[in-house]
This record gives sequence, structure tokens and C-alpha cells, in this order.
Amino acid sequence: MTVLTLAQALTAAHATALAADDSVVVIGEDVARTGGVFRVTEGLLDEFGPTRVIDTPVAESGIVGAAFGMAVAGLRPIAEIQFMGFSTPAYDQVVNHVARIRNRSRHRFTAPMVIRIPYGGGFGAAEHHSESWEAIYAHTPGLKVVTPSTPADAKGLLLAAVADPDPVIFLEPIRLYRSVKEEVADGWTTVEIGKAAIRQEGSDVTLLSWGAMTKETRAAGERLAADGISSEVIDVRSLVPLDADTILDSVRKTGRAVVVHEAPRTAGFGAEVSALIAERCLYALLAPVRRVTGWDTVFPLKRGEPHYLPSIDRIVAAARSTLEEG
Amino acid sequence: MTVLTLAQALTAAHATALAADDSVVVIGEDVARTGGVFRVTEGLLDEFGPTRVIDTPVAESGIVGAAFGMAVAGLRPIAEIQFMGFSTPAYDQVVNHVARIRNRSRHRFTAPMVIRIPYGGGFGAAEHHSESWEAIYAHTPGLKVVTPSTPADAKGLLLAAVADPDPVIFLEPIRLYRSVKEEVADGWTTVEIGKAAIRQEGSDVTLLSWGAMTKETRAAGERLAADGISSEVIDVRSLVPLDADTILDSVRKTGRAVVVHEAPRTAGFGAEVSALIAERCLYALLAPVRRVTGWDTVFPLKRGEPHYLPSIDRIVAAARSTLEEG
Amino acid sequence: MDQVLTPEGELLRESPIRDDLIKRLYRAMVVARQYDHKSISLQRQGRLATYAPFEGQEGAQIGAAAALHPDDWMVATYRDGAAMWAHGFPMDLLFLGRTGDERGGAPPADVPCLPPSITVGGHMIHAVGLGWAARIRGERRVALTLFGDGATSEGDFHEAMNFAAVFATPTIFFCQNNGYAISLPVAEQTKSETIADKAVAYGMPGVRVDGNDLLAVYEHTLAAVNRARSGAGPTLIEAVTYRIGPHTTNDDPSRYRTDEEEIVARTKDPIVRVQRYLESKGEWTDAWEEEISQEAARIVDEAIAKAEAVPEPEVSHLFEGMFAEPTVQLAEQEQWAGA
Amino acid sequence: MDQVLTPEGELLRESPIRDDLIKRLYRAMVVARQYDHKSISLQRQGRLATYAPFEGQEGAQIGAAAALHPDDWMVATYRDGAAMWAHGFPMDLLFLGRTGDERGGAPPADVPCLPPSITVGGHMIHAVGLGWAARIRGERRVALTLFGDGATSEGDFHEAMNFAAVFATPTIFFCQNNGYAISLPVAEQTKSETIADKAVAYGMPGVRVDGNDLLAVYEHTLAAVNRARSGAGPTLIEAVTYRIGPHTTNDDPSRYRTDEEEIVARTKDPIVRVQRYLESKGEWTDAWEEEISQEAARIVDEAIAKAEAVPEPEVSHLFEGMFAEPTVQLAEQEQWAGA
Ligand SMILES: Cc1ncc(C[n+]2csc(CCOP(=O)(O)OP(=O)(O)O)c2C)c(N)n1
Ligand SMILES: Cc1ncc(C[n+]2csc(CCOP(=O)(O)OP(=O)(O)O)c2C)c(N)n1
Ligand SMILES: [Mg+2]
Ligand SMILES: [Mg+2]
Repeated sequence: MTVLTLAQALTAAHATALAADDSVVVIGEDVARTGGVFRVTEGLLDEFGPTRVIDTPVAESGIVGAAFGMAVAGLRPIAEIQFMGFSTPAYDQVVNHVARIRNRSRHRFTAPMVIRIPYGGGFGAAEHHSESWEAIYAHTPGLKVVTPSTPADAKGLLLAAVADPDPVIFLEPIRLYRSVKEEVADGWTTVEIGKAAIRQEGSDVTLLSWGAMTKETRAAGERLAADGISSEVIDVRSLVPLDADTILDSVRKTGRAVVVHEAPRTAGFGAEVSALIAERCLYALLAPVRRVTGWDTVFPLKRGEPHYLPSIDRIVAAARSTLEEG
Repeated sequence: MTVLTLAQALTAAHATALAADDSVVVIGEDVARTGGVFRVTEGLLDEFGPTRVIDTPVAESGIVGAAFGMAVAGLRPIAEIQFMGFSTPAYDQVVNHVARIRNRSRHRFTAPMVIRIPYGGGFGAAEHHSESWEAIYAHTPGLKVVTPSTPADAKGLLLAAVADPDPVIFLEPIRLYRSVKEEVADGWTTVEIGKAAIRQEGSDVTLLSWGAMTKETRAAGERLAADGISSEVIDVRSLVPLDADTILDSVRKTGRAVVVHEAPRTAGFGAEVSALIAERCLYALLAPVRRVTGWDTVFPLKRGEPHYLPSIDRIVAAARSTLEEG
Repeated sequence: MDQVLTPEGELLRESPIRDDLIKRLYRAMVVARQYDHKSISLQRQGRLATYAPFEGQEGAQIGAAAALHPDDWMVATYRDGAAMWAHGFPMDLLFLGRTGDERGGAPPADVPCLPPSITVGGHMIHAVGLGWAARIRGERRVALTLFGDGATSEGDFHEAMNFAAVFATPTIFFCQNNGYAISLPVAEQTKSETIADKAVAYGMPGVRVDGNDLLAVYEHTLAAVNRARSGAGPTLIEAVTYRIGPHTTNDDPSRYRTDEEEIVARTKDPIVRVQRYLESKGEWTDAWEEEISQEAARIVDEAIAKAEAVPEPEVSHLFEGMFAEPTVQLAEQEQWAGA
Repeated sequence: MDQVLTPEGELLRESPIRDDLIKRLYRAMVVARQYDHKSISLQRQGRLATYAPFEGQEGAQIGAAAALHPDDWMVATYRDGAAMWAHGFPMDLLFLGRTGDERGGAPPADVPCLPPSITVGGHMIHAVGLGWAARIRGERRVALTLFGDGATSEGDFHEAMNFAAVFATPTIFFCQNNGYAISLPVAEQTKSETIADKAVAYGMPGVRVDGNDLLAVYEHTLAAVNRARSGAGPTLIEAVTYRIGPHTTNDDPSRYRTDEEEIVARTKDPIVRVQRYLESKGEWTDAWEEEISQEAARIVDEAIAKAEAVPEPEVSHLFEGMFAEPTVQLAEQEQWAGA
């Protein structure tokens, strides 16, 4: 066990994967020489060499398309897109090829690859550096979509993604890269893709979130506890496949749910979670499901950010409202 | 008034717009010489000339990006993407530029343009020719997203989109291009963007859909009526902005709702509609909202299609289940 | 534009290609053309979905495919049935795919040929990754990708060419310039003098050959393949040819080109010139032609029979292709779909 | 690589540019550099968000901007503050944008300059559309887009260059080759001999100039602007320069380049050489330098003061920019946000 930040845990996962499996390669912009914008791939070039840790020209479609070809040929590429706002040039490759080759070829060809995308805001970045587009990937059949919020999950989910026979969109919450530290198992360790994590057991209301928003959600849970309200806090972690059982069991128990995400509200992934809950346990619901989300606006620049991101207050207020109603 | 198919109504709308406003241009692949794959722009080249009706090289990002520049400069481009499956190469331009320039420049620069995208399946096409990706556009702040299902709406919504000061994603249901005929007003006529259409009033259950699925949904409504079940059939028509009032008023009245779309289920736009209904009128719901959708699979090729598209039977069964439950 | 064999069938310079190989490739072109013609009539009968004919491009496709080893990668398009078949993609699967069945996309394990790309432009970079992987794995395989003139307008062409050159991947970019991107003539697609010229932008060799000249295509593709295999990097080949038929069975060429143009194009037929050449060397006879065309008919008919014997897909067909293991959601949905 | 003025300030050939213009542009470069240096220190003080320095590129940016008419379009990047300011984009708005405020993206109605593009590659095609529209509307405006060496690797560069050439739009592609795309040197971005060579692929003229040579940049950009304005179509200009500072204030160049390299680069400073030239002609004096640098300081300080006087954005700030008329959903969400 070693105490690591989420970013360090990802670095460790890369090193573990590269050491364990010759077919693993790391490819992206500035991932080799500089170790990436967030230093997640720091040191890998020195340890594994330029054949397996590759700096590419600025061309996201090229990165994903080339990694796709490598994966079809039997390698296990980990491709990095520098920020989610720059994942759109590669969207065609992801949606039309990466997600489809298995079906198109009836398993004859597959794309076991990981596409790592730092995402989310809250650090006062320039435009296009704070997006949360998990929903557009979750809506694409053929992709798995996961996002860790703890160092242990970061390492475990990334190694599980590398080992997965299918393509995995791996979303990294930028805001949490260095804000959390915890003990992480050394060597090869995995966290099953498709399982949510109950961070706090409770009985009055279920709080659901993923990625960076788990931080505010947990804090909201503590705030509510101080007032004697027992909340069950769930880190969804895996959007596709979604752990519906854990979510529904919890809501059947509490009768109330608040879904939190920083992506825009309309057609965000929270809509899927909210719809699922109401469709599957309507009669257990004591109050309407509440969504606490980013607004249907462009993610604002630094000065506007405080007005955008879901706050602990907003989450607490939403949770309270479900108790007042029901 | 003239009796037109949906495709003919779109052609008429183009001609009306080009004639009424010098700043309107039509740009896309094969839109001029051949009148487009579906002949929607047929005859426009002869009538308005190559300066305003433009055949481009095969480059979707180029089409949308150039049209964007034109719009910023004061023109009103109508850009055509040949099929929704080929809209992804332009996704970056749409999401990062078209949808954002107004906000980025605080109204100093705007992109009044229309991006027409034939979409949906049911005609036994090759891969990538049957997609329904409305959700990924509806999730993007800064875009309006509409889809007509009748000839009159096709003309009225397209002219409203051309006149709109903001970018409009205009989704054309391929399956309906020639399957419906009706009287369409001549000259300039518009249908307000942001208003749903109640196709059939009813009291027992609300059936909601858009695009090509409105056909099966209306048929399901008739089938139910034959059995004495009164369904209110709503053509959502405008996904962004969404006419929540019309939808919610109807469900408050009927207490039951079935949402139908052919896009994959997970994180489809139906999730937003279902979530909205359950969040806003939980206590009026007599049964869980049901979603009847395409599966979380790649849209199948011709032989598999019958197993994929929501059928009248599936819609009817879902509607019945809401009555049995509640 | 390099040419070895004129439309009249005369050899302009000595070719390294032996006559028995030329006869084998001639036969392949004859089979391919029968496949093409048969596909059009099947489509008319409603037995195939939309079809994209390659008549006139057999020399380019058969010549290019012949330069590959069986274990080299091929990444082709919807119009490249001749090349795919020549590289080992079973003809019955080509037909099956055209009936609208994903099962047509699964060649045998020993055929390294991806299902045809329907999107224009996106597949070239796959050949970069495939070749790159071969090098990383220490295999001496190369990857050849076929694409059209229109595909060179897509941004993905640029990124694929640039990556291949920068990383010196063993990739051959084989462009069939057949004159049109649906209705748009090449002259309106680009202002570069030739498509081969575009290689300059990537510091990559670019060659322009008569795409209707089997011998020229084979010679230059083989050179590019050898160059790639030796580790010297990628090559762009522009094979100048012509799409004799419509873009697809849905297309009406009279909207954008003249009959005269088609008539002239037919005088450059890639099969006729090889026949004339072989005849001049006493290697072609009516009897042999009769023999191979009957054989071709048999091959095509058997492939159709095999394809049409494949039963209609069940509901499970939609779901089983998505992941190695179906997700909970897919398993659930498959149940609903079956119910 | 064309050069008019050597690093030592000697004129290699007669320049059509009059000394008073050179003095005006020299002054502009001095102001720009103070803006750049000041931005870095403000960022260190936490008064600006991330900043992308352009030190060393003042000659390219001021020279290019000087070739435009006030009503020509400019479409630039996050590193082009000098060019944007020279084209009329208010310096206080440049600062305001850098504090993290969308209001910095709204130049006055008479300044046809888009807010800086943060995505690499996507903005060049906008200059194609802007110029195209001008032609359709019968205006004689041209559009100049600035971008870096790294941007030429994106597919959008290819599509923009191709559209501009095919439709002969009045567009000037001004590439500042400053040696790096963040950490990736140009030699690893492309194997083409030069970036100017890439114009061949589009049948477009491409010129390579010393980007640290104000006179050479101005001359060639003016020629390209005149060419575009006359209807003769687009031009690609490669201005060879060097990014003296880090990629951004978050970047550490020591990870990918040597101090020696930076020291050599500094000897080619674009400002010093013009100073030497003017001095040799008796047009430069310490007094004048003192005068313009004080003036520059005043301009920069006033701009900062103005930017920092802008009040914190209210909640409404997020919503008001989305549509001409807010949707029902946005109006509702704005209420929630305010509550
Ligand atoms: C990304 C994308 N855009 C548009 C299309 C529609 N389309 C199919 S074929 C074609 C023309 C391609 O021309 P070319 O590359 O010359 O190949 P050819 O059909 O001539 O063999 C187009 C535009 C597509 N399949 N994919
Ligand atoms: C589409 C996209 N991909 C990646 C990035 C991240 N990024 C910002 S600047 C940059 C390098 C650009 O290099 P160059 O074009 O040479 O411009 P320079 O920064 O040197 O001025 C990269 C990769 C981005 N902004 N946009
Ligand atoms: Mg072609
Ligand atoms: Mg650079």
C-alpha cells in the first residue's frame, strides 16, 4: 500500500500496465516528454521508452484512429485526450469506429482500448477546459464509460479498463487529481467496471453523483447528518454499464433521491438516472427525484464559475426539499 | 395551399427562403447538381445559381465551419449534412464554435444558421445511414433542436429556423420524406420553435414522440382508441427549447405517459422527458412513465431492422401496462 | 502518369511481371466484373440493398491487392469488393453484407481485411495504426488502405497521412481517383495538380499511375509495399481510373456527367487491354475466355447461394455483437425484444 | 526563407516600407511586449488566469496585422494578443478575457476580430467562411487567420486550406511557426520540408518568411492581402519565429528544450533588429525609446485598470449570452441560480 493522490494513482496504474503487458502503449499529446498537462504519465517515457510512450502531433482524430488500428492489431493502447473540450475532433472515430468494430465484424475484430479524458471544471480554466460530456459517450452503444473519484478507484478502474476486451471511455475528474490522498494497493489491482460504490449508508435520502461532484455530494451528506438527516451517498462510478441494482435498492429504502452532476441539465446523464428511478420504483418514491446540475449554459470562465457548479448548499437544499415534500 | 410531401415542403421552404432573403445560401455535399441524396434541394441551383447553392468537397467540418464563418459575417446559411452518421466529423465545429460564439462574444458575434440533418432508420440502409443522435445535440447549450413530422411543419419549422437569430439543428425524418402528403401554405409561413403539437386529444394516457416515430405513435393511439382507450398523442417537435407546459399539462390530465424514440435507450432524449414528467408531476402519475425506444445497440443493417425499431405493438403494450398498473 | 500497358494492349516498357501472373490477375478481373454485374442485377431484384459498382476499377483493385502478402492488412471501402475478395475476403460474405447483414463483416481468422468502411475518410488512419502495431510487435506486415478521390478532402486523410509520415508506419495509401465524389468532379474537390502531389505536404513519396493499367498499378504498389516492409515508411499512390457505373444503385449520373464522357472512359477498359496484350503474346484464346468466364459465373453463383442460405437474423443478432459480455442493460433489453 | 532585415539590423534589399511606418510598428512592438511581460507578472500575482506569452513573436504579429485594412477580418488564437490589439481589439478586453470573463470577447462593433480561438485548428475555416461571405456580399474585405505550427496537424487545417483554394476565398493563412506545439518540436509534427510546402497540396501559393523580420512579414502579408482582395484567392504564409517564453504560465520548457536553444533564439529578437535599423538611419534615440516605453507603460496600465474595474459577473451573466431570447428552461434555471 502507498499513499497516493488520484493523479499519482493513475501514474502508478500506467506503470503497472506497461510493465505487466507488452501490448500496452500510451499515446497522446505531450504525454511522453512532459508527462502530460497533468503529469499523469510522468516518468513513463524514461521507464518504457518512446516506442511505447508516444508523443503525437496535435490531432485527436489521428490519436484515437491510430490507437484504434493498434487495438484491432492486438495492442492495448491507452490514448489520452488533453481535455474533454478537445475530444470532439475524435468523436467520429469513437462513435463510428471504436464503438462499432466488434458489432460490424461479429467479434472478428475488436478494439480493446482506453481513451482517457480529463474532464470537469472548478479550476478557473480557459474555455473548453471544463466540459463534462459524459452523456454523449454514455449514449453511444458499444462504449463503457467510467469515472473514478478516489485514488484507489482511479488505479483499479484504469487497470480494469486496460484489461477490458472492449473500449472504455475513462473520465478523470480534474478537480480531484490532487485534492484527495489515500492508500492504494501496489501492483496489479482492479475495481470491477459496472459497480457503484456506497460511500455512506443512510436511510432518509439517496444522494447520487460521479466524478468531481462526489466531493460536494459527500460534504452535503455530512451537512445533512449534522441536522439528523441520514443520507445514503452513492458514487455511481460506472455510467455504462450502470449499476441499477445498487441505485434502485437504495432508493427503495430511502424513498428519496437527489442526482448531482456538473454537466448541463437537459439530456444530461442525470436524466437517465432520474428516469430510471421513477420508472422502476415509482411507488417507493416519497418525493420527486431532484436533479442538481450545471445549467444549460456554456461552462463559464473563471469569474462566472461560482455561479455554475452545483454547490453543497444546492445539494443540501434539494435533499431537504425531498424530505419536506414526502 | 399546395399538396406536398415532407421532402417537397422542405424544397419549397428552401426556395421561399432563398427568394425572400439574399443572405440565405445553401451549402453541402451534392446539394446543387443532384439536388441532394433525397432531392430536397432539387432545382435550387438552376433557380438561384452556384453562388448561393454550393456543392462542397466531402468535408463535414469544413461545411459547418465555413457556414459558421458565413453566418458570423451576416449570411444565413443552410448547411446540409448528408446523413446523421456523417455529422460527427462536424461535431467539434457545432459544439465548440457554432453553439458558443454568441456567449463567447456576448452577442457581438452570432451564428444564425441552420444545419439540416436527415436522420433515423427504417429504410434498410447501409451502416451509418440510420442514426438518431438528437440527444447529443439537445445536450449542447446554445443550440435549438427541432424535427418536423408533417409537410406543413417541415416548411414552417425550416423557415422559422432560417429566421431564427440562433443556430438550429434541423432533423429530417428520412422515413417520412415521402410517406405523408398534405396541404402546405404557399410562400413564407412559419411554425413557432418551442411548441409541441397535440395530434390527438385524449384522457387516459399521453403518448409522446418526435420525428419518424410519430407515425407508429399515432397508429398506436388509433389502435388503443379502437379498444376504448383514449390517448393524447403529442408530437414534441421541438426538443430544445422543450415545450414542457404542453407535455406536463397533458400528463397531469391523463396521469400516464409513454415516451417513444428510436434512438438508443440509455441517455436518449426520452430520459429527459421521462425525468421531467416524474419530477414535475409525480403526484399526478397513476403509473410509471414508460419509455419505448431503440435498444442500446448499433442500429442494425436491413435484415435486423425489424427487431430494432419501436413497433406499434410495443407502444400499445407499454400504454396498456400503464393502465393495468394504475 | 505512369503507364506500362496502353489501352490498345501494347507494352510501353519491359514489365517484371511474368505472363502466368498476368493471366491469374486477368482471371481475377473477369471474376470481379461478373461479381459487380451480378450485384447490380440482384439489387434490382431486391435481393441486395444499395450497391456501389466498381466497373472500370478492376485493374486498380486487383493490381493493388496482388502486391500484398496474405498476412498484410487491407482497409478498404464500400466500393472495393474486388480488392477485398482478391485479398481473401469470401465473396459470399461480401454478398451477405450487401443483403444488410452484419455477419458479412466477419472474414475468416486468417484474412486480415477489415469490413468495408462506409464512412468516407475515417478508415485510412486505421491502416496507420495497424501498420504501426505490426512494427511495434516486430512483425513484417504492412497495411494498405484503399480510398477514393473524395476521401482526400476529409480532415482524417490529412491526419492519417501526417501520422504515417511522422511515425514512418508501413502504410500504403492507395487512392482510386475515379473522377467523382458522387456528383462532384475531382477538379472541384481540390486545386492541387494531382492527388499524388498531396504527398509533398507530408514529405512522403507520391506516385501517379494509370489506374486502368493492371501492370503499372501492380508494379508501383509492389514497390510501395516493399518500401514499407523494409521500414522506409509510407507511400501515396494515385491510381487514375473512372467509375463507369453510377455512384450507387440509387444514383443517376446523367445529373452530373455526359454520355460522351462515359463512352470515352469505356475505351480505356482495364480488362480489355490485358486481354489484347495476352492475345498478342498468344496467351489468350476464346476457349480460355469461355472457360474462365464460366468458372467466374460458378464462383459468383455459389457465393450468392451461400449468402442467401444464411437464415434471417434472430433478435439475439442485435445484442450479441455489442460487447464480449453483454451488460445487464443489454441482457434485459434482449428479453424485452424477444417478448 | 525570405529576410529583409538581418538580426543585426542591416537591410538586405530595398524595402518599400517608409520609415515612419516602421517607427509606428516599432512602437507597437514595444507596447505589445510590455503587455506580454505585464500579463505574466499579473498572472503570477493571481490577477490573471493562465496566460500564453508571445515574446519573440511580436514582429510576426504586428507585421501581419499592419497589412490589413481596419474592416478586414482577423481570426486569431490565444497567443495572438499583439496582432489582435494591433487590429483594434481593445487591450482592456484582452486583459478582461484573461481574468476569466466572457465580456473580454466583445470588441466594439467596428472591430472585425473574433475572440481568440482556444481550440487548436477549428478557427481557420472560420476565416474561409468570413472571406467567402464578403465575396458573396460584394464586399472587398479579406480574412486573415493566425495559427501555429501545431495547428497544421489538425484535420481542420486541411479542410480549411482546401475549401479556401477550391472556392478561391479571400483568406490569408498566417502560420507562426514558433518551433513547438507545447512540447513537440516541429520536426516531429510533420515530415514536410517546410510548412509553406503544404500549400502545394492545395494548389495554393505558400511563402516562408523570417517571422522575426517585421519588414519581411509585412511585405509578404501585404502581397497576400492584395492578392486575396483582387479575387486571386488564398495564400499560406509561414512566419518562422520562436516562442521565447513557456507555452503558458503553467508550462516548464526545460522538460523539452535547452537553455542554449533559448539563448540563440534571443539573438534573433524582432524588436532589437528594427531598433538597430532605425538607429543606423538616425531614426532611433534613447530619448524616443524612453518616450515610447513610458507611453507603452501608460497604455498597459490604463488597460489593466479598466479591466479590473469591471465588476464581478452576476448570476445573469451565465444565462444572458446563450440565445437572443432566453428559453423557458434558461429563464427558469436563472431563477433557481439566483435563489
Ligand atoms: C464522412 C462521410 N461523409 C459523407 C458520406 C456520403 N458519401 C458516400 S460515398 C461519398 C463520395 C466519396 O467519393 P470518393 O471518396 O471519391 O469515393 P467513390 O465513391 O468515388 O469510390 C460520399 C460523400 C460518407 N459516406 N461519409
Ligand atoms: C483541438 C485542441 N487540441 C489540443 C489543445 C491543447 N493545446 C493548446 S495549445 C496546443 C499546442 C498548439 O501549438 P501551436 O499550434 O504550434 O500554437 P502555439 O501554442 O505554439 O502558439 C495544444 C495541443 C487545444 N487547445 N485544442
Ligand atoms: Mg471517387
Ligand atoms: Mg507552435
